[in-house]
Parts: sequence; structure tokens; C-alpha cells
Amino acid sequence: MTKLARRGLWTPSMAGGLLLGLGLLVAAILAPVLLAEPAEQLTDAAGQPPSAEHWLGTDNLGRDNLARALVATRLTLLMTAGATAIAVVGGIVVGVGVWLSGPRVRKVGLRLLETAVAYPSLIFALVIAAILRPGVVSSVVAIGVAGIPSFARLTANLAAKISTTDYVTTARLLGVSPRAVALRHVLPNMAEPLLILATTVFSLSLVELSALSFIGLGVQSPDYDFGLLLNESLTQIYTQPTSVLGPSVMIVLTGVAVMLLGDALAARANPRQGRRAVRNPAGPPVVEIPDGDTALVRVEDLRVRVPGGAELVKGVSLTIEPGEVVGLVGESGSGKSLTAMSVAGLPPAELEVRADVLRVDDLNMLGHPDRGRLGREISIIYQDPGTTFNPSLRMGVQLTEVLRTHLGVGRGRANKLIADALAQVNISEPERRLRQHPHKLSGGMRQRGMIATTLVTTPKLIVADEPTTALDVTVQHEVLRQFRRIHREQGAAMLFISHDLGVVQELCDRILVMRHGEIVEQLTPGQLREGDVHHPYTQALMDAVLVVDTSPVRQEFS
Amino acid sequence: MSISQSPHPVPRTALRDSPWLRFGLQRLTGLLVSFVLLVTVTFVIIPLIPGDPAAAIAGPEASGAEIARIRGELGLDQPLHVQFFDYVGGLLTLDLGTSFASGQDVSAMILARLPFTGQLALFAILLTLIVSVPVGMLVAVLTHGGRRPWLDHVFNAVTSLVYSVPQYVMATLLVSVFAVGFRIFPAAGAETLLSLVLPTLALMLLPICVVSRVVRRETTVVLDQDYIRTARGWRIGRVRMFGRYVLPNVITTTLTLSGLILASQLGGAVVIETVFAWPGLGQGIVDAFLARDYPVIRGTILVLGLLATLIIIVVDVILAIVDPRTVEADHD
Amino acid sequence: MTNKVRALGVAAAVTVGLSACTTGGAGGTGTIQTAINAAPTTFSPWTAETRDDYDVSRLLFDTLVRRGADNKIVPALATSWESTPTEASFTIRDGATCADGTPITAEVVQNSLHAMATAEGSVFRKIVFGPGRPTISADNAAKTVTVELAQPWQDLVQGMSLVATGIVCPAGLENPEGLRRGSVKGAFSGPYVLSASSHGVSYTFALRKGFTGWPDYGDTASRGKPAQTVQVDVMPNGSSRANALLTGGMDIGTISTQDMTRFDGDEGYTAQRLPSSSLFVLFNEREGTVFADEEVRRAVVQTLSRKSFNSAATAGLGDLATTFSHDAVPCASTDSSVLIEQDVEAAKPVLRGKTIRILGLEVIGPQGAGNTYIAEALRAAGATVEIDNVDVATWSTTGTGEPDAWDLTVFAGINAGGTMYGALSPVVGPPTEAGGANWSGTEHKDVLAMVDEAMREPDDRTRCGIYQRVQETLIEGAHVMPLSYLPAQLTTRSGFSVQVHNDQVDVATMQIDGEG
Amino acid sequence: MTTVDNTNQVPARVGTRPALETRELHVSFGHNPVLRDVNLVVPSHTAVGLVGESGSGKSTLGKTVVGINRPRQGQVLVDGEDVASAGKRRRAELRRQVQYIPQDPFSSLSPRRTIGQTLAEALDPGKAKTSQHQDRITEVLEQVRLGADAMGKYPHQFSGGQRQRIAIARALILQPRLIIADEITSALDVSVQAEILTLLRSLKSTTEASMLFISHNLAVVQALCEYVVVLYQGVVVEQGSVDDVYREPRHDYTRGLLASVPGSEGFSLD
Repeated sequence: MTKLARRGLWTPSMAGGLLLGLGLLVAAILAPVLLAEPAEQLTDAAGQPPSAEHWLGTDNLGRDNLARALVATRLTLLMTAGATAIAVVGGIVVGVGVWLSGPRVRKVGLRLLETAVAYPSLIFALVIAAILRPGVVSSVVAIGVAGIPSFARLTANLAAKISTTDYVTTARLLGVSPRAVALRHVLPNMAEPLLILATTVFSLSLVELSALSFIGLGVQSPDYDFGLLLNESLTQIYTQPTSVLGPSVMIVLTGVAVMLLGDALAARANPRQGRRAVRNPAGPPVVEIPDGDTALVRVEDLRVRVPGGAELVKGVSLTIEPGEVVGLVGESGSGKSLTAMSVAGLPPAELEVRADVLRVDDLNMLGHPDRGRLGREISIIYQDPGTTFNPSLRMGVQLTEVLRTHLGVGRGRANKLIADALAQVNISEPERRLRQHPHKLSGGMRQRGMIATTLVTTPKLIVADEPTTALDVTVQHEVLRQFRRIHREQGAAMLFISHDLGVVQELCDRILVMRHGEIVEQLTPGQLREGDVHHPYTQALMDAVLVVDTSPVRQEFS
Repeated sequence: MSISQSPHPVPRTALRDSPWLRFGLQRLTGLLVSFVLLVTVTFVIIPLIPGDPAAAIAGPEASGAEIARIRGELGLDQPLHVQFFDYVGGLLTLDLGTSFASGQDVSAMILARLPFTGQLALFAILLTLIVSVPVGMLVAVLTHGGRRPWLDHVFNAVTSLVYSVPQYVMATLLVSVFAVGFRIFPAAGAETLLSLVLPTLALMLLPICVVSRVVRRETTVVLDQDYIRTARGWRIGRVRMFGRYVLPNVITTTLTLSGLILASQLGGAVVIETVFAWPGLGQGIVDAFLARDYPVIRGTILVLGLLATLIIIVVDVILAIVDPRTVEADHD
Repeated sequence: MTNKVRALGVAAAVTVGLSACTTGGAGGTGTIQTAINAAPTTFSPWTAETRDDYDVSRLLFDTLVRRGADNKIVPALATSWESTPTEASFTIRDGATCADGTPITAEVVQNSLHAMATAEGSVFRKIVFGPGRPTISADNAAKTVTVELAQPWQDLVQGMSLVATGIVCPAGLENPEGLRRGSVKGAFSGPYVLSASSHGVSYTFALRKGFTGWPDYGDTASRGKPAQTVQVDVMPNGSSRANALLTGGMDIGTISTQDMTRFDGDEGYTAQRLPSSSLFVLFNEREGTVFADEEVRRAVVQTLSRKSFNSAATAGLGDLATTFSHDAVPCASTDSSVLIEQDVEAAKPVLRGKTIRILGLEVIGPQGAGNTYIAEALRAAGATVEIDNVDVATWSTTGTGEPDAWDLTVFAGINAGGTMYGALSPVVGPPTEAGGANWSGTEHKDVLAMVDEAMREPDDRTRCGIYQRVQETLIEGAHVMPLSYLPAQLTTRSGFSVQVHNDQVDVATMQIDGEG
Repeated sequence: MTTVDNTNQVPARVGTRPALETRELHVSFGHNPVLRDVNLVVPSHTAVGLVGESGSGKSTLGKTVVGINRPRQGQVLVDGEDVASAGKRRRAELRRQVQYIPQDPFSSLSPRRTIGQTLAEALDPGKAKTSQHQDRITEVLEQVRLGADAMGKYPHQFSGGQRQRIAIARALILQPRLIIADEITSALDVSVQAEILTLLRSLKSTTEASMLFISHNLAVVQALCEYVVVLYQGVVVEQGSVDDVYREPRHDYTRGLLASVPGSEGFSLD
């Protein structure tokens, strides 16, 4: 149990699900052995109300209702498991099969699956059960087969994602057969989501099996499952309600047990599970700036940590003067982004942020400063992996957001303003771009679009978090030029983050080198150019910068 | 220097290359293919159901001679391929045939039932969306980033519980409490608008669980997206954030799912219709099964298939309007 | 559950009736809401097959006579009649008209009866007219219609009370297809016309202006008036009906599930339980089968308890049966001493090692519980039992078409004709494979001879004596085992009424009481 | 020696067949031409850089060579043999002579398979049993400076740079004639990029494989390759030895590329 707890498995969902599940398993195993007689023997005590002897009364053949409900657990679980297995295995075979077949078959197959999924599955089951004649096996087959299309579709969706990954492409290039690709790469990598889906299928099968009984096409006497018992007693719901209690409670318990287990599995599969939001103590929204403190941004002893875990930023202090461009350089995981986002007031919710001072102008970033001021005064530009803009909104809406929300500019005027700004950062046909969705624009255009917004909102501080990392060098060049330009024209201070010393040295007035959550060196571009660095880490970063050598003698790279 | 711009400005394509046209054609072909499949499969498969329509019509006290006569009258003594061509011939003139059991026009019978089912399914899905989208989003937002773990557990437990109650038990409970107990709503039939309340409620509960869970999950996914981080950077208000940035991206999955639920409810409401004596298609097809009324079974299955496909197409079109990438993705 | 209820449409369910016998005036009032189990399969009275068909036809077509209390025949369209075993003549009421205004003359009646007697597909033809073709003649001037039979058939006058002999007006005879679909308004001779329908969903019947031909059941008091409109919904689920009745959504309805007890002691309702079908064990006695041997049949009968079966099949709400027909059928045996006594111990040695295949009709009790009881009881007595609970269609198909597939079934006899002859049809006469309706496979020539004798016998007492012998022969020979009567409860909300005679709801006596 | 035309200017080594040659290769997606008339030679035992911006078609070219994309026209010759016209078995052999390393080290390795299994699969696509090929796997892991203990570990236990090494090992394990490295350093931090480049340079001298190194950064190409081919809007605009092209770029686009590497001569933000 402690082991489970450590792996984040011992949640209330898991505990509840396991407990219920175990109880049901015990009932399934023991009840048919121990309770066969009261459950199946005909007696004269027919149709009796609840009593000490028969807690839930007896049915019209004098059999104990509670015993029957318990004994039915075995058959119900077996049937539901059977139906689930058919749906899952069939679904996987069809779903993966469709994805591994040729493009033509795939297209037709997917389309057919889509239609099949939309078809009322109960009607589907009804036909199958009717043809096979009602009974245990035909119910299982009917519900199982009826569940195949939707599971196949889900599998196909998962397989679609996996089959476009590089590892599948590579395996195919290596000549691995489609079957082996499916078995080695596709299936194992979707095992977890499939397992979670299977729990959903299980609870759905349970309910559908009983619905089949309700229509009269389920299990037939003398066999009995929850559905049959429920259906038998449902006619008495108004006259002897206790008789309904046994099977309905059992159905619900079974369903809940499986759903809870599924939820627990899903939670575990979610990599973000275990994150717990931290309530950072909130300071006042604004702080007083001491006389003589000219800095626009002041950070003193900033510490960011995983609650109860590692410290990711270990006491960083920095200042940015108005109009100053400060570069923050370091490799992945050095804490540079966390530092920048703390400055911007948007640290990840699950991290603990402490600092002696953390302010931008008089805005206390440890408190809850006025949203409008934050929006107007601090502009943030992120790395562009193609996902920084909302895919379902047109560029115009998104780029004018700050203008309209915080500067009270009307839509028409905001569009006009931003269009002019886009033209200034060399974007052609700005009006058309504003009407386009983000995916129609290249990464460079999107970044320049972001930069253009600062032309019209004139923030005091621009926080740029690796804004050129995902771009080609030529595009990076152009974007950097625009940064330089707005800096010149707006005079905004800037916190510019990069892992590339080569990039920052061209743009920044001052460069801070970060490593393992600490600032290890502070440099001017001049020092950098002359190689006047002291920390070995800075030296290593410098060595890593490649420049084009166009001199006659080839540069040797070591 | 403009080298950072796309080197392949999309050229004006001929009409046949229009993604929308392709999209339309593809959907139409899909519709046709599934229709042909459905016609053939149902034709072949329905007579496999044990039980002779003639015996079902004649009843247990009829004589063997009488049953044989009815078989002849229904055309069941003809070779299967002759029956098939008759059937297909009828379909081509939009004639679904006449009911074995009642001699009534099958299309008229289906048309009489369709509005009841449609009404119920539409109401249920609309209300489902109205309830589960806000609930799902709210729970996602409130629990995002590991906040309020108790809400997380309560939400899971409650939805699991409601999800696990068989619909007919739920329906019966609703009737016994609200109709028979408090006499607030009619218990059965489809006379007034009030009659819709309980069946809709019974039909909604399961989809509400499914959809709100999905909305919640999708919202959580969306909240972790880069573009939400971007929007946070603009410090826009909560309402705008959820309305403009989260909702449209949640709604795509939700709509797809709702389409499927709507389609499956058109026939899948069998159980609810029985409890509430609601004269819809589900009830109709069960009756037809019991009477081995082949033309009605086939007709209903066909109509349901057609509706299911149509709903999918409509959802696809809506999605394509919401998010144009879906149309272009088909282009590959 | 649906099929259960649906089958009760076949095996049970007495539903709606209408009109009042003594309401003279044409004025109707208000609406009566009621329900049927399933869509009517036909609107033609001759081919009516289900109880729902009968109910609907009762509203639309008048019959010459009705069957009142104690099987007394009372006037309806015919004001008087005379009969012998081979002939009957009826005098037609003055001023009766069809829905399109055509006067109902003797000739109109003659044509309708002739059409019925020659119609294909009417199970009632033989029940009414016996074997052979009748000759029907009319005298317009004397307003008499005379039916001459090919052989003696005592049931003829009673047959004229059945829905199946409802008079179809000339417009209907001209358009049989329209008649079947209910689309020919002029075809109707009864108190109502079908004014609107949504097939399988609901049907609206409107009272005909000036209809006066209400049946005369005698001195039954009536305070009410027939409804101007009868609204009939299709409502297969028994609980739904009970709910609708309890919540005011329905005025008159029949319930056949355990929901019956929900009205016990409720003063707002009048509830009357009626046998809707008679349940009895029927053996497949064909040569080579296990029940060709009388000893084995007897052992089965000795094993089973009617009481336990009744508890399983009807939750104890049904009455125990003393014969294979309802006890309200003329000449039904009520003598329980004829029955073979239960003696499980005596049966055990015989049943041990025998394999018995039960063809179960799943509507006999919830999920076929009645059949389950029989299976378990036989199993406990040492037999090897295979049981297959199936729906009505499969049951009918297997029972009539696959004699090799089953050994025993619980038969649910509806006996819509309400005659002893009708009740006998599944056990005597030509077997199904020979084109007959006899499931058991043995013809019982001796019984047939007795029936023939009964049909010639004009004296009721003597005739019933013969029928008593018939029932004893079949019961004592363990050819059938009477079990119980499946009950259906006619439930009427206060303020409404419907008349029941002879355990049958006349399909024409629904009224809204008093001030309405 | 550099020209702007499409004449092949990368010389084949005398007496040996080039590892790769493309002749008049045309590739299009739908009706959009992506590559036009591409003639390219990767000589034996040589690294050729293929540069161009996003959308220039350079990745498409790489994918066409390994067979992920199909050319509309033209030939791909591996070791002097036309792949398309080779028999089925021979084609499979030729394909194995060309190994492809994708850009993203995070999606190029199956998360549920150990490094050993991944490498074994490359050696033996049919069985993919680690045990039979332990020695070879150890050997190749050492080549990319990872210990043999990496064999039993899963991808998530490695950093991006280490994963890229594993991807390189997978390409090397078959001792191919040609490796196509598709932007394999672009997703990495500069410091990690430098490590990978160092590794690749040392591999050049210890393996026989030629390399087609796809990148958008001329500085990276210079650190590794002898020859460079510049692709612009699907057309080869310039090619030749790195020295020649860098010293005297003929095409504006090449000049732009050269000037856009921060810190390089001519780089300016004004």
C-alpha cells in the first residue's frame, strides 16, 4: 500500500474501485457455491416481503432474492468480461488493421467505421441477439460485436497518432513487417489508453446487457444475470420495490467499481497527475519603490521549488533598467524560463515561488496586480512551435486581444492599428493575414505578428522566452531584427531568453548566464565578443556557438 | 528580404481541387456506400431471425394451412433473389413496402414515429450539451493543476454512479417519483409538452455523464496548451478566456461525440420509449421484431442508418466551419 | 418486457369497450382515453387476429347480436332471431345506417355475411359456420336474413355476436384493401368512425351522429353517455398503462402485469379481474416422442402443482383452472375432481432418466417464470429437462412448424370465439403438419365424434353433458393439464364505466358518467 | 567552381560509385511541386550538407531518397543502382543501405521498447531479439559514446542529446552506405548540438558511411561537411565544396543564409 501511495496510485478512486471490485469478485466466486440452494431451490414461500430470513424477500417461485442477486454476480461478470473482450479485441484488430492497410482501404474503412459508430448499437445488438436466439452466449456476442465499431474507431484514432510518429516510420523503413509494427510499436504504445477505454466498455457492456434483458433478448431462464433478475423484478417495482433492490444495487456497484478503477488508471496515465497547485502567499498588488531605485524590474532572491522537492531556481537576483535589454542564457533546465515567467507573473501553478522582491515597475508579481496594467505593461512572446496561437481563432482576434481588452480600442480600430503594425514588421497583405487562421501563417510570421502587437500596446517590459528557437536561421535573423527595431522605436525594456549565446550577444545590453537555477556570470556583449568570460560553463556555451567562417582557411571544429 | 515567407503560396486551384468539393463528394460517397451495404446486409440478415412472420401473424391457434396461405400472401415463398429485387425496386421509387403485420405503408408508419423519436433525441442532446459543457468545463477549471482534489473525486464518483444505473431503472425511478408519486408530469404517452420532460430527463442522464467527462478531460487538455499560456499572457478575463479560447477547442470533440450520441439515441431510446409508452422508432422496431415484420424492421434500420450518416455529415460540416483545418486535412 | 406485454395482446388483454346499452339519444359527450397493446393488424372484422383488432372493430362495426350474462344472446343490429341446429334467421333493426348514410338493409347484411363466410384468412369462419359453406339469403321486405348451414352447428347464433361477423357496409366490400387499412369511412356500421390515425401510435374514433343501435343487454343501469371521441393510444407496457391510469392520463385500460395490485383498495378506480387466457400443459404426443406414452404424461401431471405454477406465472393473481378453456365458455367444466391428483413420489420412477424438451413461451410469468417452475419441478423429479423460453413468434413457429423440436409446452389459449369448440382446436383435429391447428399431433377421433354430436344437440343441458365428457376424456387421459387463468384487469377511473358480461368486456360499452 | 545552374558540381570519387545520386527528381504534393529537377550526388565516404529554409523541400528530398515519399519523376540511385527499378528483394537491400535519422529525438524512439530492442530491430526486423545481437549492439553504443548498460533502459531515461545518439546508433548498426540526417541538431540546445557534431565528425573517420546532412544552418554544415547543396523553393540553386560556396556565394539566397548566422561576418540586426 505504501508502495502504491508512493507511485501515486492509492487515490480514493483506486481504493474505492479495488474494494468494490474485490467484494464483487468474492461474491462471484463464493456465492454460487454457498448460496446455490436458497437461490435456485423452489419453495412454497413465494412472493414474500423482506423478513429476517429473506432480507430482500422471495420471488414468485419462492427463491431468495438476495441470494439470487449474489449468485448472479458470477455469470454477470463473466458475460460482461466476455462482451468487453470481444469488443476490445475485435476493435483493436479492426482499428489497427485499418491503419496498417493501404491508404485506399484505410479511407474507406475509416468512413465505414464512422457510420457504424453512429449506428444505434442497441439496435445492432438486438438484431444479432435475435438471430442467435436469446441466451447467454448470444447476449455476449451481440453486445460484444455491437461494441466493436466504437472501440475500433478509438483504436484507429490512437493508431493514427502513433503510426505517424518517427519511430513507426523508422521501423517501416527498416523493413519491419506491418504485423510486427503493430505488435511491437503500435499496440504497446496505446496499451494504457486502451486499458482505460476498456473499463468504459466494461461498464457500458454491463448496462447494455441488462438493457438487452429488458427488451427480452438477454439471458434466458434458468440462467440468470443481474439484467434478468432486474427485469423479472421490475414488474414489481410498484408493488414490491425491495425485489428490485438486489439486482439494481449490484449492477450499480459493479459499474461504479469499474469506472473508478478506470478513473484511477486514467489519472495515473496522465503525466500531470500528482501535480498539486500551490497557493503561494499573496502580497499586496503594488509595492512602493524606494527612492533611488531606478530599475524597472527588480528581483531579489527568487526561489522556485517543487513543493517538498527540488529547488529549481535558487535565489536569483536581477534588475532590468527601463529600456534595457537583458539576455538570460542557459541550457534546458537551467531555470531561465522559470525565472522569466516568475517575472511575468505566470509561473506554473504547481510550483512554490518565493522572493524578497519581485516587481515590475510598482507591480508586485507576488501579489495579484491589476490585470489591465499587467496586460498593458508586460508583453510576453513565447517560443513558436506552431501552437502558441489558438487554432480555431483568426489571427486578428488574437493579435488585437490586449488592445481591445485593456486599452479599450474598438474592434475596427484595433484591426486597423494591428494591420499597420504588421506592415511595419514586413508582413505582406496584413489585412488578409488578420482574417487567416494561425496555421496558414509561417512561424516567422506568427512571431513577427506577436512583435507587432507590442508596437501598438507599447508595454514597459517585453519578456521573450526563446522566441527564435524553433525558427530557421534566416527567419530567426529577421525576427531578431524586428526585436531590435521595436526596442529602438519603443524603448521597452526586454528580458530575452535563449540557449544560444550567439543570439543574445547581438541583441542584449547585458547578459546573464544561468545554470542549475543560479546566475553564474554576468557579461556585456563586448566581453562576450572578446571572449572575456570567466566561468567554464560560459566558456562551454561560447564554444558551442557556431559561426560561418568565410575566410580562405577552413575553420577546424574540435 | 522576404525569404521567411512561404515559398509555396497556395495557387488558386481548379474547382475539382476545392477541398470543400472533395469533402462533399467524399461524404456523399460514404453515404451511398453505407446505404448500399445497409440495404444488402439487412435484407439478408433479417430473415435469419428465428420465427416465421406468417406464424407470428396467424397466432398459435391458427392451422398449418392458414400459415402456409399467409406465407404465400406475404411473398415469402418466393426465392430470396426475387424478393430482393422486388425490395430494391421498391426502394428506388422510395417505397419501403407494406407492413407484414398490418398492411400499412411502411414509410408512413416510420414517418409517424420519427417526430416522436426526433423530438426526444434532439431535446435530450440539446439539454445534455447545455448542462454538460458548463459542468465539464467548470470542473476542469476548478480542479486544473491539481486544485481541489475532492471535487475531482466527487465528480468521478457521481458520474460513475449515474453512468452505471441502467436507463430503464432510472426511467422507472423518475416515473415513480415525479409522475406517480408527486404527479408533476404525465407518466406515459406523448400528448403534451410536459410529457417530454421525464423521458428527456431519463435519456439525458447517461449522455450527460459521458459528455461532461469528455468536456472535462478535453478542457484539461486545452488548458495545458501553449495558446492558453499565450492568452494568459494577454491577461484577458476569465469569461473571455473560456468563451473564446477554451470553448471552441473543447467543442470540436464534444460536437463529434454529441453527434454520435444523437444518432445512437434515435434508435437506442428503445428502453426509454417502452417505459414512457413513447411511440418512437425504438419502440416501433421492437414491436416489428416481435411480429417478425420484415419490411418494417428493414425500413427502420435503413432510415436510422440514413439519419446516422446525415448527422455525422452535419457534424462534420459544422466542425469544418468551426475549424477549417479538418477540411484541409482530408486533402492529403 | 415489451414482448411480454405484446404477447399478452395475443394471449391476453381485454381492452376497450364502448357505448351504453340504454342510452337512447345520439348525444355523446367528452373524450375517453384508453389504450391498446399494439397497432391493430387489420381494420377488417373478418380477419381480426389480435385482441386489439377485436377492440377496434367493435367500435367500428356493429354485429347482429351480443352475448350477455350467462351466455344469453341479446339484440343488437338484429332485433329478433330464430334458430335450429342447421339454420338461423335474423330480423334487422329499422333505421340502421352505414357511416356514409347507406341504409343497412337485409341485403347489406347478407352481402357482408357472405363475404365473411367466403373470406380467406378468417380463423373465425369455421368457428361461426362450422365446416362447409353456408347459404345466406335475404328478404328485404321482411327485413330478414337467413343462414343455412351445410351441417348442424349449434354455435351459429353465438357466432353472430363475435366481432368477426361485424357487418361491413357496401363501400367496404367494394374496397377490401381499404377496408383492411381502415381508410374506407363508408364501410363502418358501428357507433364510431376512425377519424384520425397515426399508425402504431394512436387512433381517434368519433361518435357517429344519430347512431342508435346500441346493444340491449337488458336492465343494466346506465347513468352515462357514450364519448364523443375515443382516443386510443398504442401502449404496450403494462406498468406504463397503470401509471397513466393512476395519473389521469388514461380513463379506461386493461392491465395484465402485477401492476394490477396497485389499484387494490383504491376508491378512485373500479377494477375487475377477468381471465384473459387459459394456461394448460400441452404434450407433443406424436409417435416416437416421449409423451406418446400416457404413463409419462400422467407422471408429468402428477409432478406439477397448479398452485405453484400459478404463483410463478401470475404471482398468485390468477384463478386455478379446472379445464383448458375459460370457465365462462359455455359448458366449461368446473369440476376439479376430474383433475389428476398431484403425486410426485409416484411420478419419480417414471420420469427418471427421461429427457423432456420444454418449449416455453416467455410471456408466461416474468421471463417465462411459469415454464421455469415446470422445468425445475420436473428436474427435481428426476427428468432431464431442456428449456427454451422464446417469444410468441418463435413459439408459434416452433409449435406449429417443428414438431420434432419440442415435447411439452404451456399453451396460452385465447379462444377468441368463446366456444368450447374453439378451446379444443389446439388439441384435437388434424395436426398442424396436416394443415390443421392441432399442436399435440393426435387427432382424438373419439372427441371429434362427441363434438359432432354436441353440434347437433339443440338442448343446452344435453350439449353441455357431451362437452363435459369431452373435457374429462382429455384431462383424465393426461392429454392436457389445466393450470390457471392468466388474469387481466379492466381498470376504470371513477367517472367512467364499461360493461362486462360473461367475463368479457363488450367492446362497446365505454361511457362517461352522469354530468360528465 | 560554383554555379547557379543545375549541373552537378559535387564530383563523384574516381573509381567508386557515389553512395547516392538523384537524377532529375521531381516531387509534388497534390498539384504543388515541392522539388523540381533535383540532381544530387553524395560521393562515397563524404558528408554533403543540404541547406535551405523550412519549406524549401530539403526534408522532402531526404524522405524521397529513403522512400517515404514517392517521386513523380526521376531516379534515386543508391550505390549506382536505381532503387525504383530494382527487384523487390534487391530494393529492400538497397533501402537498408540508406539509413534515416529523423529530427525529433523524442518521437523517434518507441517509448515502450528498450534501447537494446530498438537497436536489435534495426539489425533484424523479423525477430528483434536483443540477446542474439548483444555484441554488435554494445559495439555501436560505444561508438556513440553510450555504455552497454543503455541497452536495458527505456528512452525516457535519456536526455534529448543522448536520444539523438541512440538514433544515430540505430542508423549505424547496419553499417549503411549512406546516412540521411534530417535536421538532427535543430531541436537541441546549442551546447548539445556541439556534442552531436563532435560525435558525427569522429564517426566520419571510423565508419564507411557517407552522409547527407540536412540543416538550415550553414555554420552547422560547415562544421561537418565537405560539400554543400543549397535548395531554394524546391530547386538546387547552388552547390559545390563548402569552402568555395562559403567564400564566393553566387546566389542571393545563399548570401542571405550565410549572413543570418548570429556572430558571423555580415550578420547585422540593422
